[in-house]
Amino acid sequence: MSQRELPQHPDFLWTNPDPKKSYDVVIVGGGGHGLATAYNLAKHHGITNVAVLDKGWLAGGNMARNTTIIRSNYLWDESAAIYETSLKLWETMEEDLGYDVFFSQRGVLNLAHTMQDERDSVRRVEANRLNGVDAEWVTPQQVKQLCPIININDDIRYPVMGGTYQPRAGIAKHDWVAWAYARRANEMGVDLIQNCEVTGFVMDGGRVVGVETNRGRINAGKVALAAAGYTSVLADMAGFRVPIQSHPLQALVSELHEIVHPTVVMSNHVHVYVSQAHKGELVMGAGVDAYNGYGQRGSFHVIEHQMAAAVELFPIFARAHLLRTWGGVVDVTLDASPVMGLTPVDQMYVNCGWGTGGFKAVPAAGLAYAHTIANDEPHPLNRAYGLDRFVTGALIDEHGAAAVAH
Amino acid sequence: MAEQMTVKPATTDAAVLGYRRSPAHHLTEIMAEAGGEQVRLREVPFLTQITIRATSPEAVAAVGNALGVTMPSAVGEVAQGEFGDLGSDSSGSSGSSVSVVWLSPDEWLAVLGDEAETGVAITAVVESLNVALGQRRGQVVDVSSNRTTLELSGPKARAVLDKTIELDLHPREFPVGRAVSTQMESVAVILWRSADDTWLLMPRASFAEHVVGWLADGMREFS
Amino acid sequence: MTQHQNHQGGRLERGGRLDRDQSIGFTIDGTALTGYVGDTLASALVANGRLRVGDSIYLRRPRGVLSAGVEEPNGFVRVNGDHNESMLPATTLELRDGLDVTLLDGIGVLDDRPDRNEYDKMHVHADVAVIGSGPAGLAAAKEAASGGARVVLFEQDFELGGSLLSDPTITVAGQGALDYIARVRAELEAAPEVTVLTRTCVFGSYDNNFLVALEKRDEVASAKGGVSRQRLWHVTAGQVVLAVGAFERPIVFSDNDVPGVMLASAVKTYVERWAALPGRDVVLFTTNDSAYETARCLTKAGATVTVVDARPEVKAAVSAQEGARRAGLTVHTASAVVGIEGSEGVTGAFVAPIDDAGQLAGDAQLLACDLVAVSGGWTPNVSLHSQRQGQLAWDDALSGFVPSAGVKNQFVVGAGNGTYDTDDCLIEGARAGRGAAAAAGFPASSSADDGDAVAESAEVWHARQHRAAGTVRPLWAVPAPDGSLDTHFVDPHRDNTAADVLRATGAGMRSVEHVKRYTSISTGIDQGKIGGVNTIGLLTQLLSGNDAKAIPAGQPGQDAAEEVELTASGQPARRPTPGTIGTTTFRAPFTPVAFTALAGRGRGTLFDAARTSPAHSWHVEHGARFEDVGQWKRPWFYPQEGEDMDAAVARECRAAREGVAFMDATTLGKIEIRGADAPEFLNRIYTNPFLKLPVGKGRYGVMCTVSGMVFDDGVTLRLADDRFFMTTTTGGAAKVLDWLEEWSQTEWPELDVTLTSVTEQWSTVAVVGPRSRDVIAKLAPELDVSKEGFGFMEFRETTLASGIDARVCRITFSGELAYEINVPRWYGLKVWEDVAAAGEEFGITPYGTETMHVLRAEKAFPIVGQETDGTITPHDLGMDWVVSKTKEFIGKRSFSRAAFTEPGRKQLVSVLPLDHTLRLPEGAQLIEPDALGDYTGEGLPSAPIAMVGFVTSSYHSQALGRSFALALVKDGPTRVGQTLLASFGGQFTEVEVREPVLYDKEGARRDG
Amino acid sequence: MMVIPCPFCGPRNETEYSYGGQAHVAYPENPDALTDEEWAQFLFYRDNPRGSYAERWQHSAGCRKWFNAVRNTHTYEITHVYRLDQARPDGLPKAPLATKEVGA
Ligand SMILES: Cc1cc2nc3c(=O)[nH]c(=O)nc-3n(C[C@H](O)[C@H](O)[C@H](O)COP(=O)(O)OP(=O)(O)OC[C@H]3O[C@@H](n4cnc5c(N)ncnc54)[C@H](O)[C@@H]3O)c2cc1C
Ligand SMILES: NC(=O)c1ccc[n+]([C@@H]2O[C@H](COP(=O)([O-])OP(=O)(O)OC[C@H]3O[C@@H](n4cnc5c(N)ncnc54)[C@H](O)[C@@H]3O)[C@@H](O)[C@H]2O)c1
Ligand SMILES: Cc1cc2nc3c(=O)[nH]c(=O)nc-3n(C[C@H](O)[C@H](O)[C@H](O)COP(=O)(O)O)c2cc1C
Ligand SMILES: [Zn+2]
Repeated sequence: MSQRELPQHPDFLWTNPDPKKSYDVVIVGGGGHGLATAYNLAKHHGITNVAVLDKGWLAGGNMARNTTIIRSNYLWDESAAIYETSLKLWETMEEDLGYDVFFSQRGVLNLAHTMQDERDSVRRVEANRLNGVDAEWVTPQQVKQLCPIININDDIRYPVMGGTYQPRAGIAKHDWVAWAYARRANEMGVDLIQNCEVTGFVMDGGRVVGVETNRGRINAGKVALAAAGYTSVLADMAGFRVPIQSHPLQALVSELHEIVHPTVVMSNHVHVYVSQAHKGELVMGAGVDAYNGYGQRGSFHVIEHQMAAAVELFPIFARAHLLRTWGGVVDVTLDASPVMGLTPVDQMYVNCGWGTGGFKAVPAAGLAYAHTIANDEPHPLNRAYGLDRFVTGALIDEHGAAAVAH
Repeated sequence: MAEQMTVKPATTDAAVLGYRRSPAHHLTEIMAEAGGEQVRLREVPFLTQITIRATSPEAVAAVGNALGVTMPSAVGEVAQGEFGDLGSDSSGSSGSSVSVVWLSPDEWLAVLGDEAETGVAITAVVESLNVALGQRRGQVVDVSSNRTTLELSGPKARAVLDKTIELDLHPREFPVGRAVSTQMESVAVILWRSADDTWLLMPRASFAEHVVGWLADGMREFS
Repeated sequence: MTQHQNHQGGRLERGGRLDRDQSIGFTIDGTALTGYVGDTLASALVANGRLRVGDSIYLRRPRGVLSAGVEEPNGFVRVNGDHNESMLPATTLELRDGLDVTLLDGIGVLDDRPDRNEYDKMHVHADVAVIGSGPAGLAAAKEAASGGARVVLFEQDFELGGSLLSDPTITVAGQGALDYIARVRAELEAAPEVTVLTRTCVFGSYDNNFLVALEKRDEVASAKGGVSRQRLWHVTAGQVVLAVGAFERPIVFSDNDVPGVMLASAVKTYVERWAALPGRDVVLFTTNDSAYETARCLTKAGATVTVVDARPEVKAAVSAQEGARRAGLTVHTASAVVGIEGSEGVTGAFVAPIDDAGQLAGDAQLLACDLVAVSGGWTPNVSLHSQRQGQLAWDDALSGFVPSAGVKNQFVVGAGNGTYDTDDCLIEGARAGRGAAAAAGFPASSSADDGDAVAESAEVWHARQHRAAGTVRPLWAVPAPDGSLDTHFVDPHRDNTAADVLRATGAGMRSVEHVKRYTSISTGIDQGKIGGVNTIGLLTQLLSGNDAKAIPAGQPGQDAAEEVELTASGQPARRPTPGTIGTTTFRAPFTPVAFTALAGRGRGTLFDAARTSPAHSWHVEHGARFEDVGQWKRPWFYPQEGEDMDAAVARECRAAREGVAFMDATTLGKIEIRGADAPEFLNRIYTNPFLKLPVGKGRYGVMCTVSGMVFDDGVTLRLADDRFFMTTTTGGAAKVLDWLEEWSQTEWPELDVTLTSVTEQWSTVAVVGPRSRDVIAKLAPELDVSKEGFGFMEFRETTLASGIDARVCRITFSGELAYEINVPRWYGLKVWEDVAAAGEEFGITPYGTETMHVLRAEKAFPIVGQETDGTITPHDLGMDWVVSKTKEFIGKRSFSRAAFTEPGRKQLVSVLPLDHTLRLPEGAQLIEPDALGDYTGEGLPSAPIAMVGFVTSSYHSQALGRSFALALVKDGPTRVGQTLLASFGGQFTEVEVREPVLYDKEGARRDG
Repeated sequence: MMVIPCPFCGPRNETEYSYGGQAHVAYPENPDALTDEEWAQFLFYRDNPRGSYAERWQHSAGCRKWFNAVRNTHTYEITHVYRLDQARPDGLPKAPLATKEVGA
């Protein structure tokens, strides 16, 4: 399909009901994770008396704001397991959900600019391969072949020394993904309730039995948090804490251009990650702002800094124009890995901490989280991701692994 | 402090001083070429620089005394004085003007002339300050070699600085005589306005080239 | 030479802000045309009778210039040059001689040639920043400046005056508009503290009145090096006055995108400012009074005008309409343009009566015309206000979202505030200018001559605003006779129509944000300036009943949530208004900005500092290849004629192990520590004890994070009871200093300890090898270098033969006898050269980081960041000996957690490939020999293969005559002697696990 | 751009500072006396409110001093800065616990 044609969205997506008095499961947060969880509850566990509540417009949080990079080339076994499961689910998503989400397996390049980058990259590639994740180390010349617009010359401060490449990785259209899940979940009986902010929890002893919202109390057999950057605020209401901090993360796009960028390039060392979306806009992520922030906005110098790096690496971008910038609220853990599992409150579950990289996890997280909720016990994929790892110290630290986020 | 390693005597002979190589030495030509009528750049090498740390008012007063100044007490302030006659080797009449820059509530930078010119040996200043500080909390550290001093001057000097320095350099906010630590393109510098059109920048030695690079780049418009 | 056609058939004989003596040639799609200095590309096109621009992006419909400003959704061009500018609206391009453009169909083309122009940045601080130079902005700037405040006036156009340039005949503050502009300009230019920046668009507004603006300097720049083509301004303002005007809205009707449909205010601007007449037979379709000015100026210019006014009658401010009538215009009231004849250009307009509900009330008649000027009302330009979370409220009378609650230290004035009367703009601007100056501490001087009216109550002011605007009858979508909506363009750039909006609501979309994303309205270059409010208006017609209840809250301009009143039938009593829906979010940039302008000069060598040691010039002269370590450029190895890296490293290793070699270790971090509690401080920081370190000696230490992970290491010398000299890794210098400062300041302020970074005070040369003693003896004649006189981990202050004072330490990172000479950095080169000279007779060899790595790896000395990755404890490195069991230190508590006591941790060992020549790639994974199953390395395994560790460092050892590696392996020490498989690049090779130290295990070589 | 008023140097751009997260989290007196859970709380758990937050900043490009600030994490507005030896300003809202108990 050419850049000048986009398939249309389906004629009908979802209904907008008033909330019922009570649901078997109330999911707080209608981002990708909340929606995929609802879908999986219905599909795999037959639980359809489910409401997904969102305080704003559906999937208007980080789901609407991410740079859509999908890959599974994570270092640790636990990460590879969940992200690779996810990638496989991406490969069948359009069929499963009956919606063209523009999943494009155009490959992702993670560039190395120092010798330590190179070591970390090779280590990750080798681990990936043994974990069944397609990955390879590529030389600067191969980088150039994969992405001819990259400058691999020595005239930049940190020349490209090679990179890792995952051919099956890629991008998808974020909103369409959310809507695809929403539509199917809605079809199967899930209520999607927007403009419905959870303001408190109703407890019975140590157990949650409902939520208070700006649209009244809603009783719930189980409550599942899927509120990304807002999880702390909700957990606070429920009387426990989660080990995350919420930070602004910005992204930006250019106007539409004829396609010049065939793949996805990430360079952690100089803080660039960029792809060209199907319509032709360059989609770029900036760095995380250091401070905590729920403002959905960050500081402009972060963007300027990254532009310098972008134009160094991609001289062809010189006269592309910044068209729009925005920010999300990312839920960052100390080990750059998520938290998914049970909570100190009975029948309440948490899924958060995906930080700068949880879009790609949507399908698998939905699968595992639904399992966790339905069975009151983690799925094998998220067993390692419980809150207990912070007590035992068995972190899954993805920082050291060339620190590739997103 | 019986165990203290003894400091070398307060003399450094001229031949030895001749071995020094200033951090921006290799950039002399670049700096000269970048300059013109509107703005000029040069290195002021080998200034004696001593970091002074002190917390108690007594300690602060004592080090001030030793330097012959009242130590500045607020951001931007620089105290001026004369430090001298500390029995240098032959002439006995050595002395140097000293400026003390406020860096933090418990940190100052004392800046004196090049010991080769003033005859005031770095070690002598350090020693006298150490004596003044005594056992009190604080520290006296020779950092002469740690930074260098770049002087940007001329009617367009401020315009050049405005390209990289985020602070307000308007005379209302940054009058002559003010010095602060800040950054230039993420390199830490002490920025000191020594005259209307003259600014001193003190980056750490290995960053001198980067700072010169930015300044020279900013100067081209005016050369 | 190109022959430029000097037709300019649409150019009026008189008038316009043009320099008619300066005809300039330009080329569009290869056709040479002319215009004048003062034109924009768009005005020159209009003057040349060319309204038609490129086709639309998806539907490929012919399109024409719609506007005269930054909101243009159709007229995009590529500007050709030594680097083509991908995509710019013709309406914002100042015409210059030789301009060469290509029309685009809504999509840009990037140029892969390097852009050799320069782009720089400037920081400016203002007491008052005024954005926009229409009447409101000029009045504000003038008043603000009068008391001596530092004022910066920003205008994106190349001329000051804003809409006054399109109204040159009106009287402003008692003078002609153009004279007024000239007077204020002169006054501002004369004021010493005022900066006037034209061609400078403020595109971002951030916290604390931090503005970012882009100045286009190409038109003024000479060819001189160092003069940037564009400049990014970083503005910190005490007070901000937003005087940014308003945008006129198109009207959504069938075929409203045909070339020749143009905004009425744009038509006026082309005629008045540029003396360019876009059409001679004009149908002017309006919903409000403002377009009558266009009618007036068109008639004056000799065009015939038929007005189609949606309003049944015009109650207020009818003078313009009356005037128009008197001028002999036909005015159709209660009517609408319902369609267009023509596709490549307008040839006629279908006009039909409409009823109170906006439905067709009769047959359409065709009026022949060549231009349809439209005015659907005005939208205050609230982007910058809203970027700061400034609030908006829908104003029904003005039919627009207007700033309500303000932003701290900001004023919104003029049309941007919904104030549409010029005199009122002046008053509002002047007041804001004075208010801002006063707030900034520079009250305006007394005389205010721009009609600073007596204070008015808010209500009176509000009433004035509305009077000035006249009445507006919003028409969100004009029905077509055939009922279709699919050529009713809402967002022409994105090719979205009313039908698309209808589909979106039909699909269940209730939020304007969803509609935006379902359709892509407002996501183009104009970012909704053209279609945003019309979309919202349409939604008020499409969403009713229960739909309105499901509209999510929280959008800018959305009414505070109110209980929706229900009628008996359960339907909400009131129809939704645009305020029920709110706008999409306004984001920076207000207008697009080239990436390279944001990159600025921070590229190439200026991208990041390259730090070098004082001996750098020597390294370069001696052929060193360099490695980036953090920001440092460190010599990596020194190849000689004909040598590759392996050969060079082998030679350097041999020298260090068999003779003498030297390395520049200047980059190590260094910190001076003083205080009575310094020993206690270090004792808490390091995992090993430091209380009893004797003066004159050094000790290696490891520091951990609170969670027990190795964080840095290095040797610390005790200079005196209360003075220490700490060294850190090269990459760790800054973070270690920060770490120590943090603990000292925030946790242990009671400890008497003071820290000063002296990384750059000292230059360090490591002299290594069995013959190093001889070299040191020559260099430092006063020093007793004997084994007994100068023990391992001791240091001495001495005077070198050169007379330079030095601190010499006996430290080794290679296992060999070795010394480190520290001198003040400015002696660094001299001492380095002296070492080279002194060592010459012993064959001293310079070596770089690669050799250093080989030597230390043979001794299993870990490198933080290579053998560690933030998950490794000292125990994992086999360094239990460095972890005190008795004292408290940072991280200690973490070691007793389950994950640290259970087996299965990765620990440091060495691994030897059975093939002695094979150097494993660093990063290779290690697996059990039987873990492969049937996996051959082809493709990927079907199930995960368990890994037990990985290679951290791998080299060829000259000393061992074979390859070797260090690795972190699960329960490594218990596996010594086992064989594992190393996996890399689809290959597997057997390796033997060994204890980490492979060379001189007894440490016999350390003392020479 | 956040402009942060250093208690010692006055207002400077945020680019001159480094962020230190939640303020008033003391290193435990006696880490060994803590359970693993308590130690984990200290290591990994910090408040993360949307609204007023007492946090630490270091003026790293200036005086290098750490200090505390109260900032609204939603509006980014800084309402207080104070030295480490000064007490946290009174009257700051604690994050609400909206939990409701219903009768068993
Ligand atoms: C700029 C940016 C770039 C990114 N790039 C990538 C990338 O390239 N690849 C990748 O994999 N990931 C990326 N991410 C991360 C990814 O977007 C997130 O990890 C992921 O979207 C989070 O899950 P979610 O979709 O469920 O969260 P969200 O979409 O944020 O959903 C949470 C929802 O909870 C709702 N909510 C919050 N509080 C309440 C309440 N009290 N009551 C009711 N509802 C509530 C919110 O309104 C929101 O809709 C990026 C993120 C950002 C911000
Ligand atoms: N009758 C009506 O309904 C109506 C409607 C709108 C405007 N008007 C007339 O327009 C005038 C409004 O005066 P005004 O001063 O408020 O606005 P203006 O339109 O005259 O001036 C605004 C100026 O701001 C500039 N600008 C906008 N955004 C900018 C940015 N981000 N950076 C730099 N420059 C920017 C524009 O280029 C323009 O020159 C009055 O004369 C009024 O009568 C009338
Ligand atoms: C992958 C991706 C592509 C986008 N492309 C565009 C685009 O072409 N044009 C545009 O205006 N915005 C684009 N956006 C940004 C959205 O308009 C919007 O800024 C973002 O969803 C955040 O919402 P907010 O700005 O309304 O807060 C894109 C966003 C994403 C995540
Ligand atoms: Zn400070």
